[in-house]
Amino acid sequence: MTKKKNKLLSDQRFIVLLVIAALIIIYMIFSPEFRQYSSILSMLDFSYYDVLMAIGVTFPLITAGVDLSIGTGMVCYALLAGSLIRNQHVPVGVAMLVCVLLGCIVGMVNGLLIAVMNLPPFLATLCTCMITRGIGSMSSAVPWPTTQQDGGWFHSIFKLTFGTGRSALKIPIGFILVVALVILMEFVLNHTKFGRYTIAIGSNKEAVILSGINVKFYHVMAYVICGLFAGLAAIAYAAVVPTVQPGTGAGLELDAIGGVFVGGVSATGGYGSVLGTLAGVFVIVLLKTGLPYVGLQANWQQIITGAVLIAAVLIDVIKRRRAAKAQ
Amino acid sequence: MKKKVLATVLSAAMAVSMMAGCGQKAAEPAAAPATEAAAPAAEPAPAPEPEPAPEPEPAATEEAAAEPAEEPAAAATEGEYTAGTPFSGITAKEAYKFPIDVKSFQSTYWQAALAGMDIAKAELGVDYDAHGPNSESDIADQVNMLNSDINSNPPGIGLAACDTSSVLDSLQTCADKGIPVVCFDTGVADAPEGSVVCTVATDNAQAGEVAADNMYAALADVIANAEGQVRIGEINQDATALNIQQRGLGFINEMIALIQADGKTVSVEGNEFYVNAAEGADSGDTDVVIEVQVPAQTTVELCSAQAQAILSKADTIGVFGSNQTAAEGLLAADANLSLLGSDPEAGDVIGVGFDAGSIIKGAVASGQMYGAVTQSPLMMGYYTLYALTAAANGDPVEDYPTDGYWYDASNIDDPTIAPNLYD
Amino acid sequence: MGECILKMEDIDKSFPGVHALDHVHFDVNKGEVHALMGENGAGKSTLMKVLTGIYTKDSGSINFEGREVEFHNTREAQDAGIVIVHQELNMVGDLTVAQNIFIGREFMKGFKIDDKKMIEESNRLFAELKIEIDPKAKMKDLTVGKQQMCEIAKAISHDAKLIIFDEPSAALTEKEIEDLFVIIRDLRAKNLGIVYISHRMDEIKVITDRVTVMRDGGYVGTLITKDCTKEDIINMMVGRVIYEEPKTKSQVAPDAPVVLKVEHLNAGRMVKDVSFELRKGEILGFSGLMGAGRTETARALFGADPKTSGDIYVNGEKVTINSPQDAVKYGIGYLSEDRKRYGIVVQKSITENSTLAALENYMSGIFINKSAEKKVTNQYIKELATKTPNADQLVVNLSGGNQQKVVIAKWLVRNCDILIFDEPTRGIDVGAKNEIYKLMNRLAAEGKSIIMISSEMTEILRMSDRIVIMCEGEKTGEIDIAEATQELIMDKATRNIE
Amino acid sequence: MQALHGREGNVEKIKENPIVKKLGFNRIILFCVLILMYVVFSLLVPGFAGMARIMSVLNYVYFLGFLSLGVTFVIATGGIDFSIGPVMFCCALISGYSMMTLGMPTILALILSIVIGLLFGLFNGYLVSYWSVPPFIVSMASMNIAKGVAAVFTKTQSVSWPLKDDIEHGGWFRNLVSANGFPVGLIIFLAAAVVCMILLNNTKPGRYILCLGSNREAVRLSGVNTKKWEMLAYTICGILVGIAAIFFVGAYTTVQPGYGDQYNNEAIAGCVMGGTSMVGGLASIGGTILGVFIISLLQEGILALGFAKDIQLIVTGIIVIVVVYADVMARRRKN
Repeated sequence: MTKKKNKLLSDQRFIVLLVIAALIIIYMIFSPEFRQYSSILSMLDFSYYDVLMAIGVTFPLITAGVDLSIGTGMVCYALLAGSLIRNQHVPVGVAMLVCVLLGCIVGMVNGLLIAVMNLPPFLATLCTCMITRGIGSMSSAVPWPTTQQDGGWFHSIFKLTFGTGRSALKIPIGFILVVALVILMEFVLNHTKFGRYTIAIGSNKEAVILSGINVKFYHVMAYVICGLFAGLAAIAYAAVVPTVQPGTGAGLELDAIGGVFVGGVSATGGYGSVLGTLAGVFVIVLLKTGLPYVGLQANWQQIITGAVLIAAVLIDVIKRRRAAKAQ
Repeated sequence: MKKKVLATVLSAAMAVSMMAGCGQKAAEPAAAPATEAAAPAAEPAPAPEPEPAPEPEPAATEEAAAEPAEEPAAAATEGEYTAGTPFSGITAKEAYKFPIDVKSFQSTYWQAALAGMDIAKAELGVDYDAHGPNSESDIADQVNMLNSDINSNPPGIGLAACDTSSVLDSLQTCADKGIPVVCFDTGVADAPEGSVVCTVATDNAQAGEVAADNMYAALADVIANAEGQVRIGEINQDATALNIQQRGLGFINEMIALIQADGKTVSVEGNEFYVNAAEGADSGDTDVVIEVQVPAQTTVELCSAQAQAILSKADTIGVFGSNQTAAEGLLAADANLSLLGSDPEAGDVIGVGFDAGSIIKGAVASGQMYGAVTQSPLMMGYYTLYALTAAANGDPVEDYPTDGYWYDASNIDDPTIAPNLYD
Repeated sequence: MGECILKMEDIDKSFPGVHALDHVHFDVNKGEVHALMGENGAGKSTLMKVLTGIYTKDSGSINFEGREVEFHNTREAQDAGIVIVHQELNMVGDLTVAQNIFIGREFMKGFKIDDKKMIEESNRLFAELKIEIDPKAKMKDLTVGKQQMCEIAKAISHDAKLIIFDEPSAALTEKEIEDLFVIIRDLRAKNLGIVYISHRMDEIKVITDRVTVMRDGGYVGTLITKDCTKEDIINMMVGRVIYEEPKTKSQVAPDAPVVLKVEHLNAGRMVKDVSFELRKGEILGFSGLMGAGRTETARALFGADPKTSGDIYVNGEKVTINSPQDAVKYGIGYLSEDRKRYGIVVQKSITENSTLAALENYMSGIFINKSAEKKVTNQYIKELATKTPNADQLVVNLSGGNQQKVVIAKWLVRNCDILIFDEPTRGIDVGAKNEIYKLMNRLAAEGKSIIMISSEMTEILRMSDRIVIMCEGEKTGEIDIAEATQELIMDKATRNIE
Repeated sequence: MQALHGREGNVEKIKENPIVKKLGFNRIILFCVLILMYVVFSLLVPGFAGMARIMSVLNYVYFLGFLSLGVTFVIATGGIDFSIGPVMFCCALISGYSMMTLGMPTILALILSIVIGLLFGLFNGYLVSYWSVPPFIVSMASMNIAKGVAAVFTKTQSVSWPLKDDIEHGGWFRNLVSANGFPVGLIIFLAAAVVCMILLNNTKPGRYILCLGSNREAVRLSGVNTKKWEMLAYTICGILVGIAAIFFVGAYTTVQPGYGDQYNNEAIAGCVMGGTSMVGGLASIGGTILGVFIISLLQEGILALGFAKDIQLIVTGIIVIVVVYADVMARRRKN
């Protein structure tokens, strides 16, 4: 039992939870506004796409790879699907499918480049990042339907609204949805072949090949899943951002990837947890959306985010060093 | 590909504006915000039904939109716009083709400007080729584009500069080569002699003042009767672009003047640039605080985070979003708070936006946003092409300021306003 | 003896620069344990890798259970019923024992992997093997010996018809080996075919039915075990290669000064209170099982890994060695067992590798004096008889033996007096092996002092002046070559293990 | 690249030619591609061959070239630096602000820019080498920090550096880029490239940096202080980024806080295109220069053809994939 306790304390996920709690408490003390329900709601609104991207990118990161194309990809899918809605009057449901499909395709391309053609993950996804950014920029700014418009129903995937105006009851079911997805993917990671091989590829790819597993397939799948979640993130992004602007999206992947690392995925692959990712991303989101409440100018957010990122990884490094010394 | 998409959007934009112009069934401005929100009367639908538009051809089908969509639109308005301006009676001596450098295609604002150019293009029989960097912050990319245009020795160049200093060298080259440049949207103050022949732009400071005047009109009583301190917010997408600076400061300074004229004290806090640049603010514990926030990057989500922080403060009575991105950020922030409205007495926060786009238009029509100031991108584009043609002809041209219009639920469908409210 | 289950004929395989398999024949019957023997680099592992689809053969035929087969990956081989217990451990460290054993053929409950059943099965397997391993432990937390047992458990858990044991005993204690033999006999009784690769002559005599000997990538012959003697086998293995005469007594002068003294060295859990001395001109053999802590001792001594405590004296003076830099400063050079990872910079030329440790001696001002560099490299290419067209050749294109020579050249260029050879002939073909031995003897004769870590008993007995034996991180013995026998060394190497 | 897979034998023969070997086969191909691109653009766009176009290509080459040179050192060690673009902006912003607003003399401002680059290089290098923090994460963090620090320092103001005629504010520095139409910047850039080339190929740091990219452990076990040299690679990168900042403002005048990431990709692409391998150990300054020229020419050519930046991004992305794949295949054949 005591062993379990020690394990809990040294688990990065637990530390991250403490950090989240500390951040929330600090915000609540220094900003009465943050205590409002609506602030929490807004924070959640803007967290969904980050969380979804992060869930996805957890898989490539566990394989000791990376996917830099999720940010620009997400915006690209939202733009392309959005212009379908605007210009071809495609139903929103179909547009959402298009997002997911595009995500899967780009993920597949990444996976093939990396697993089959053996390109370094950084370069391969750097290229697809440029390409998706370019394709996204070809479209023009598109607003997806607003809540009141035809097809605005898709907003209720993330937030149920009863009534109108100030007294309206708003339920952030997106959070429940995201948590459900996190639990699902945690299950997938730990209890399905795909998840197990993802970890194994990150830990010792050679051994997996020798075990007679179709490594390429599972390696590609890790990127496809990542792309799929980037596609889902595109829907969440379109739901909160009034107008999706072309040329944006670069840098959003870093929030997600940063969150995954803060959540305790080993930077050398082989270990990770989706629950940790969820917690890690929330640290980033809290820094991004919360710091304005305590009156810090926006620029400080970036500095603090940078510092937190390094701190999180240093914890991992120091822990590994200690373990290495003990061996 | 791009052109096709663009043309489709443009024609959709035109169709919607026509539609809005025809169907005069705006919601009553005095109605309560709640009911207004429910009534989608003036809702700018995504151009699903092009029939009501006074166009001989359905513009929304792709084939039609791709090629000649501009012509019918132009036909409907021929001659109307140039009347009474220095541009009346201009015709092109040759079929010129002008490169147009816009700041980016990020917001629909620029598409409205191009729509204006399309009208002028059809009237004049000239052509243009627009390009812009991926984002308004890609200064170097725009300079490269401008240089590339200069190198093709065009009869004239239309320029909306992302940054006014970085284009100066290129403008000098224009002056040396004798290529006339027409600046639109943003003037270049210290342009070298002989390069910029005229500027077609909104007076941004004045536009900011218009916003302040209208917001103050709504808030005067609240401020006068306030028991404690009240707060007016301003969200600027950056503190770097000249037009945003002018607009933001125009608003702040006018607001300070108005509040002080009524015998109240006012101070400015937040972003250092705006705090330092504001004129005549009081210090210490004042009756009114103007809080200016600038996000770390010009994205809607970060604007929204800043807006939320301001909106959720209990003493906030009004917020101004100084361009399309900032205004949309403000609306996104209000999605959960539902604080914005048009009845300050009832505790509504007065939200004022800038520019248009379907999101802001929808919010103004529903009363969620009290009103907004729109420039006239359509006219701007239209006159830019006329000015360029005149300059290419060798005719004299002069600066032409376009107006900033105040619009709210009551006049959103007004025929003089509506054409400038792009989607 | 049963019918033939596997027949490999005329198997030929070349790698760039190496003729790894030269028309090799090999066959296994059902219910037979067939030993595959040969020196390091004789081609045993390559042959097995060809069989299991890791390498594709250039020519020849493989007949398994009466059918002509060609496997493209281990999965196909597994499905056909051939499994291999690898010499290098192929375990996924971040997964648990049970997950490793059943990787690639997990029990499923719908989409869910049935971890519970996998743990139960693992426990059953371990019970069968009479070993105690927690199936829920992470693989990387186990000792090497236990990891090896998991490999074996994994192989047995397949419904195999032919099992290949590639030097399974290298990391096992005597007791574990006995258990293993019980298991192997069991399998034999079940009419399976078993290939047993090992260096240990006495094991071969105990467990196998037939022996096939390979040499230099070629087939030498097959013998019935019970009809032949150890010497027969050794003669076949050694063949034309005339090895350095085994040492019968130490070549070191009795008054040779101590150049290196290590006292109470502790590092991590693999090095516990190790003390020893090294004399000038001596070759000090380090023997022990895999995972006995010999490499770890060397690395800690060299400063490559952090140490917890211990004193090191070089030429009688106490020195602080916290990094390889310090060690090199005091004239210690380390030649790793894993040359590709720790020894050579593969994508660089021989010249660049040779001067890597002593670059400061080949500078003129701030620039590298490339002609001086080339001169010294060529000198050592000649001296060590490195086979290469020129000094600009990339090291990646050299054979194992020549790569080893480049690493030796690196330390000689640096003028190191103490050299630590960790498995100096691993992955080196037989011909080159003797050259390395000669070289080591020459270096010792010239006054260099050498620590030689080796798992090959013959190598230890052939080369060492004195032998240090380690077990479980502790030094368990020190014997002069004159008294050393294989049995004595083995006894000490397993002393700590009950 | 297709020809490479074709008549294998002939290609091998060409590769063995001593002159070709000296220059590097891939570099010769890149050079041919560059010339070919220039010819094609000249044919497609009337007047493309003029001096004005070349000057505009050069403007882009300067800062991108310095960035690429810098990141070449980092990639040679097997690392990566995603902070170069934002750090470049940070250098230009802080030094520019010091000059324009705080009245620092221009020469000091230029030095300050390099010093800031150096500091970021040290910071990145220290964390990567001494703390073994993965380079990717370090650069992610320092990218945020660079943006934040620059914005705090300049009070989120963009900074415009003085124009040539602005003698009073030290517009003379523009002569470093181009003086009376003469491309001084090209001379400086090529000089810097030669220095880098010598540094990488003929000095101890260069040798160690390359070796450590190929096999860090082997180098460490050879008694080399790998940490020091790895940190040095990042520091060199930082210095070059500081210089890149000067050439950026020299050509484009204005920098804004909060941006600069867009140049990371192009700089890394230029470097990789030139044959510097991400797996480390292989780096070619000559290749990097060619890569940068190709990207810059591509950008100008695509603009001249009337397409926008987006096409350039897509084409660059595809080219890099092809080049890297060719590299991977070549390596695999060798092994």
